[in-house]
Amino acid sequence: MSSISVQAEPILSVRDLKKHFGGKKTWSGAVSKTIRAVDGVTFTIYEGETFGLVGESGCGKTTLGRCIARALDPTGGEVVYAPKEGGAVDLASLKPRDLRPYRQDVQMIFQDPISSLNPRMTLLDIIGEPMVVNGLARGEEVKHRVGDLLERVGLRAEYMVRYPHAFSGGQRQRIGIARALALNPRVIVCDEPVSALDVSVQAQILNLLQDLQAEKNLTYLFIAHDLGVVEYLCDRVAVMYVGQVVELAETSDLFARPLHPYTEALMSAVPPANPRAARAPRLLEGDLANAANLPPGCHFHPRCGYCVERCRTEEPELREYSPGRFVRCHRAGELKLDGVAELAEADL
Amino acid sequence: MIRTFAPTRRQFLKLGGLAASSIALGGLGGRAFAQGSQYKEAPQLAEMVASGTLPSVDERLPEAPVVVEPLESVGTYGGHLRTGIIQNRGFQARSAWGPEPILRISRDGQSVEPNLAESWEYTNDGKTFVLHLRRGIKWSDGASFDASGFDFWWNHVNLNAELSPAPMAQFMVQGEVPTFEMVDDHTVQWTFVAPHANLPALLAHGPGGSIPRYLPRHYLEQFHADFADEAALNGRVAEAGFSTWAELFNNRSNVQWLMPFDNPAMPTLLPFKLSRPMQLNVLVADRNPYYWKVDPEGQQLPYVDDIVLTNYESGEVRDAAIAAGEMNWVNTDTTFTNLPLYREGQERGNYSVKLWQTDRAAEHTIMFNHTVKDPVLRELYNDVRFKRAFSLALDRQQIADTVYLGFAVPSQLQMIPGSKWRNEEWATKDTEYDPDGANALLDEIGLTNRDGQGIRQRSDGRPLVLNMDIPVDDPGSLAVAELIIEFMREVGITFNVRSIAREQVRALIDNNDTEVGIWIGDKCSDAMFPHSPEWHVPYLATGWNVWGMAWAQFYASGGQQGEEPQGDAKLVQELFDEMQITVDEARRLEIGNEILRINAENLWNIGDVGQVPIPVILGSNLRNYPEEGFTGFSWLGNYNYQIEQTYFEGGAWSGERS
Amino acid sequence: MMNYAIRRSGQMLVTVFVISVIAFVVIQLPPGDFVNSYLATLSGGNIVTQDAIVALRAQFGLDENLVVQYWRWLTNLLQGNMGISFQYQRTVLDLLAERLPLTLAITIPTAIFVYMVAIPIGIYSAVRQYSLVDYLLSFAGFIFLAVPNFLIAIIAIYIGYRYFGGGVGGLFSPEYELAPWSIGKVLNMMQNMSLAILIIGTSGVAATMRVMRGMLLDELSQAYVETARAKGLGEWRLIMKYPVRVAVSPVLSTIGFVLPALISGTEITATVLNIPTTGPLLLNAVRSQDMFLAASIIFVLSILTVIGTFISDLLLVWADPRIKL
Amino acid sequence: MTVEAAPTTATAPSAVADGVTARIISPRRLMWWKFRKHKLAVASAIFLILAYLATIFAGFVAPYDPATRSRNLYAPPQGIHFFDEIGQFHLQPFVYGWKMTRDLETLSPVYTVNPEEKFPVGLFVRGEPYKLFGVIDADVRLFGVAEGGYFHLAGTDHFGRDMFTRLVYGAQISLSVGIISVLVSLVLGLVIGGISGLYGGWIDNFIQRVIEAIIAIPTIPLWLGLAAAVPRDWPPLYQYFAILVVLSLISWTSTARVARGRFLALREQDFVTAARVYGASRTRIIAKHLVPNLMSYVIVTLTLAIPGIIIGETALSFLGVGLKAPTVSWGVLLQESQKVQIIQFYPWLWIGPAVCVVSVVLAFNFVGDGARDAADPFSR
Repeated sequence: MSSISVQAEPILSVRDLKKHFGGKKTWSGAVSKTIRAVDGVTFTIYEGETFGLVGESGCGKTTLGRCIARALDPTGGEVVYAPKEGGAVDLASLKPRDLRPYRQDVQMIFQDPISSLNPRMTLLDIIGEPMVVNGLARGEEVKHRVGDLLERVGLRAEYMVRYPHAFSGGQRQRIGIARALALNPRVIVCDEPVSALDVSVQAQILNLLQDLQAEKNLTYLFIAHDLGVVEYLCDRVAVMYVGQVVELAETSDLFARPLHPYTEALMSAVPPANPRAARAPRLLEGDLANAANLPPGCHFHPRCGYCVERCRTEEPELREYSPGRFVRCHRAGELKLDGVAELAEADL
Repeated sequence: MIRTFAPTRRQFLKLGGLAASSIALGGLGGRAFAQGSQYKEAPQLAEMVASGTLPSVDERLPEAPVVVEPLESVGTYGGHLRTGIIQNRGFQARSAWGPEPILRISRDGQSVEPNLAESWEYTNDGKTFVLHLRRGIKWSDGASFDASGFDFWWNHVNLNAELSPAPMAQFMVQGEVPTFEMVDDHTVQWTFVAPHANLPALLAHGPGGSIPRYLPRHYLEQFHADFADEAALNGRVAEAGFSTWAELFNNRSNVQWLMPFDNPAMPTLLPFKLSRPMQLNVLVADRNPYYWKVDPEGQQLPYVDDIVLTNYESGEVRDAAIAAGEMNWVNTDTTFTNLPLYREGQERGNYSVKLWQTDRAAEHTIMFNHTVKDPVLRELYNDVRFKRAFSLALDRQQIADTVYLGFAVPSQLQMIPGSKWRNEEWATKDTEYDPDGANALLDEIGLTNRDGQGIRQRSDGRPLVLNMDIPVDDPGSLAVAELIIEFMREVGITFNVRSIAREQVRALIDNNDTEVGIWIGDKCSDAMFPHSPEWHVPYLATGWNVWGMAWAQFYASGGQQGEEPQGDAKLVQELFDEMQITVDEARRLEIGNEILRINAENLWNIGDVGQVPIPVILGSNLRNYPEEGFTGFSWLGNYNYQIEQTYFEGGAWSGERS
Repeated sequence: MMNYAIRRSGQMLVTVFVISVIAFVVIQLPPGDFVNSYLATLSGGNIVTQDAIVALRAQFGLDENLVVQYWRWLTNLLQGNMGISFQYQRTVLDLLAERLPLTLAITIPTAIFVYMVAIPIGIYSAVRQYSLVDYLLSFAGFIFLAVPNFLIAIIAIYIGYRYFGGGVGGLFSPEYELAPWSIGKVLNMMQNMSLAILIIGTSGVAATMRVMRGMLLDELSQAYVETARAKGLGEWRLIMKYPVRVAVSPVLSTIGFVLPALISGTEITATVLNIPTTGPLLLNAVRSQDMFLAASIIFVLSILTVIGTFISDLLLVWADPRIKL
Repeated sequence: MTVEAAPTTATAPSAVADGVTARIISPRRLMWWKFRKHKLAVASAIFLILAYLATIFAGFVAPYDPATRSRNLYAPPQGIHFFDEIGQFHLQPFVYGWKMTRDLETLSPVYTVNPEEKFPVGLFVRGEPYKLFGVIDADVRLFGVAEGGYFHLAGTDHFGRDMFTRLVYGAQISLSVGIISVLVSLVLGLVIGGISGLYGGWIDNFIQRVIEAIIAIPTIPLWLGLAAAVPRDWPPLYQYFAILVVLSLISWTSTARVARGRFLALREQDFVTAARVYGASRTRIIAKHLVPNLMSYVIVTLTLAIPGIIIGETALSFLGVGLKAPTVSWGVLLQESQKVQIIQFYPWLWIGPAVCVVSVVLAFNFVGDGARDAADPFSR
């Protein structure tokens, strides 16, 4: 696990980012229900780090990732990016034309190795198109670069004439990585890049990602629902619940001592690495709250085992519990919650 | 009775004589039967009488019913007449079961006979026209027919601005509306500013056929604002979904622009009455139990039980249905070009195809618009040498061979053979095929400059292009026009044909925007020519007489619109004016000849080929219908052959399917 | 879904209003008006004076400004009064009531026939691509596409009467025309109607079948099918489960047009088969500029289109869950 | 368990060993190789090329001028013979002359073979003069008989015009003018449907409403209005073309609906998101990512639209908006033959054009199938 220096420069600062779906007033006056997929998220990512984002499916982490890469247009908030040449730009509010120069700096890797590659394009086109679009290369130059990239991600250069269907899932994910690298980005939003792969292949892809990070000084926003992968890869982790960050901490701290009951519940759902550690799993009961119709007070309270009256009425703020540690819980600190770190460490 | 016909002046003797002589020809007249028991009726009616739903035949018939002399033999009751019309064309549908006009055209098509009116006379120096109606006729609902219906029609329909935008023009002489008077229950008269010489002919044609539809005042008063209770009428209007009483009246009186006979409740004087309105394209008319004509043996007419009329949206399909043996009596809209189809199906379909003559002097008249807006073309079109050249350039034998199965003769638009105005010389003038002569004439006019493609140039240097507009639903004209394109190319003229919707051609004509027109060269019969010389006199602003539309508009609007004609065009209008008020036969003959002579000289209309017969489909065992005859607009189809006395030998059509 | 339906209904109202304007304007495109066409139907000898023409225009309200005419038509329409037909002198409602049921009785079974036949055939041809059956179906399909319906109808009629002694068009054969209702008459009507459905439907079947085949071929080449196949799903089950649902969506997306297309597009065939649907009526009304009749038919058809599009949008969502509303 | 499955495609030719710089076989060439394997498609393509050549060299291929009328009206096709009536073999094939009489009852022409008249059929025969491409004077025809004879391979029509000639000249219109309008409508449909499906939101909504309104405009009054609006001194072909262009401006709607439906589904796919993230423009996304995934649909639409537009001509002529004489097209020929009499007595008049339309459409279809398979990365 790589460790970053705290002095690293912030590369992306997400401030109060919001993405709402629906909620538009139609001409007939009816207002459709608003879905608050991302509802005021704030965090900072430092250059060179791997920032993890975890949560159940549907908690808004993918939407958040896409807003940051501007695959979606955020409803509100800022994504302040620090370009290489200095200064700061708000990616969230730039018009598409102004956004163009920064597009290449923030790229994405997708979860689904099938749908993320256009079946009707050869690898050359798939990986070469970003270069052509952004005017980085043309003609023979594209072939060269694509060949290099393919070899870098562990594929043979001559595969570039082939179509994606000829490749296995892991190979396709490598192609997806090569495409993301085509523009020499500084930040890559990895949207669950390994969750669709076999376990044995997962490790290879994760290793590749780590190697590339070291080599090219990449910054990753790593979205996952698999805590094991996050623990393995990430420097810091943010836990999301229905569009909000409920806890943010350095990976080791978070896993050692979660402060939010939701984090604890997530961890308990992970099959223990050591089966001997008999521990009653604190499984999550009930469903994820409906983002279109949020419960009052703490959004997590209907599922929380530690819920008190205050949780039902008053919505907690995200507060800095200790330097670099944030939590959104009225009872943070009061509760003694179980982590997994010590168990894992015990096994090592 | 004819006896009441008493011309007051010697000059009207000829006219009277004409009417009198026609009785013998047509076999129409009153004949008293000594005892009522001598009348016989159809079995269905006898059943109804027996069951008490219908009065006896003696009560239904007039005291002296009209006796129709059958064409061949006295018939037997029974059978369905099956016929088909195309696209609800009004006049064909009307002629399907024969109008009973006020007067009628004789079987030979030459003269006018009594019908609903038993006689007529001119009084007051010919300015007053007196009509004596038959007595004892009953409407199909049993009500009596008398002169009060005429009063209703004249005063409350014809002169009612809500029902009639303008009084019927055929009743006007020199633009003036006559005064009407109901003399007694069976006598009406109109007084004109000058003798209306064509009125008997008109009462036997269009107006004579359409007026009777307004006569059943006992039925129609309930829909008329002058008579009906206002509240009740408003209720009826609202219930039927209309917004004005006039709409309701028009609807109930069956006076429809396209579809006649839609209201079975409407009383009629026709041999058949509607038993079911047009449903799914089929309309059925049963025998009228009160029909007022009998045969010499006292059998009430008509002989056949009913008429089944199918409307077809496509002429091709109607003709296929004929060939399939679905019809036994078709005489409208058949085309000679489809003769092979009709004849091939004869045996299978239990019918035979007769070839009848028409009122077409030429199948088509090709008309250059002499009042065209383009000044260069106008000068050209008014040069008779140009039209002669055009005529000479037409290979009429080829038209006959390719379009009319070789069965036509070259012909100008004169009169049909047999007409008293027929002139063989004029009818064939400039009809020989002579492209060299045509070229020489065109050169003589000065159209000598040709472009690279050999197309002659107009005097202003533009290529000479003739544009013709053809209604798209007229394939016959299109076929001829397609050949004209080729004929014109041979003499160095570009001939453009544009086929557009009929209504759009109409709009072009109304704006005098047509250059060259083509239409069927009909109405060239003695029955029509004196009062409707559409092709020979520019008088009709609403016709298809493209050749002098602006002149006609000037004439029809009394100088308000159009363009004042000069020279010969003015002359024929004056001759036509004279014809309308001249009853002297010799003078009428002279006037007609003069009009036709001027036409032959000016070549206003150019005919293609003539004497193309019309196929008439008759069921194999249909009797009392002539083998040879005339059909066409001049006789409103062929109503003068009296469908009421036609019958099926054996009481049913041999082709009837069970 | 409910929300969506409500929202769409609101939009439909706007569309229908726009369409009503278009309908009214479009029929005024050709030069002239009903009075011209009335004169066109007159034969010579019927003299209409210039005064009468002016009076006729006034009687029909044609002398007024187009906006006024439109407004009068629209306000009447909102009260359920579609006006009267100039040429028939009957209420438009009356004419529609006579023709629309038959039109629907022909077109709805035709639409069902088209989909019921075309979709399975399309699926079969795609799955068994380049088999003999696929070739035969392609060939037959293209023959029906390449020969105009009108001609097919005429040939059918010809063969019918020439070799089978059948009737020519219409809903009843002559022997049943005058007969009272009986089982024989009903059968006769159904026989005649099925011929119409068959002829009108053939080109639709051919086209829909080709589209279905093409779309399914696209879908079958998608990676997920390979994946599913690798998992050992039965071939037909696999195909029916997902690719067919996705491939059918473009077919469904045109369902809304099928009804109006059948109604207005078959007027030529209906003409040949002599079935009095609204098609010939509209053609006639437009040609003769029978304003209220034409505009009202167009309006009714457009409402059917709008409803059809709406239904097809709902079906689309059902067929392809990837589509969001 | 396999960690990394080997690539499964065996057909792709392997690249030359020296890595990336090697000349890599272009996908286009690859497609051509695949297309060539599709025998029917190749045959169809050759047929289409010949058909187009025939339209270009119509004057040479057709034995007569399309307007030339012979004395033989409604003459059936003349059979080509190698053996004469006494069974003697002739190396040069010949046709018999016709003897025309009229059936006295129906007045229809009746043709019987006249054994007295034999016209040897030859290739490159001198016939009526014509202008090749409208400029070069020529009189050599591909085939024909010597002067004084006549040869009507596909019979004659009511004016005695050679049907084969008219079919060749008809192809000039049917294979060109109509297809242009098909393409215009396809491109419009894909682009507008693509924008609608890709943008979504109010743009989509607006486009959908516009489509609805356009579809609701009934075509009949529109055609009639157009027919009146087109200047009448234009040559018939221009008038027709103008109307077709306007029609294609209306007929794109159904393509657009389909494209939108597909695009709505496709735009959710990650490869589209990826393209957006690396800054590909909307147009590029439509053209390079979405449309290729609609290949089958595009090909099907094209092959369906071609007979549609040819037949559309017949509907247009029915309304009086179509082509006018003397211009000839397959649609006009089909329209002219829609008569019971022709079906009954002169079937060659409708069978000829119908066979032409069917074979061209089938050929387009097979070429389309071949092209799709060639472009399809999954085909074996």
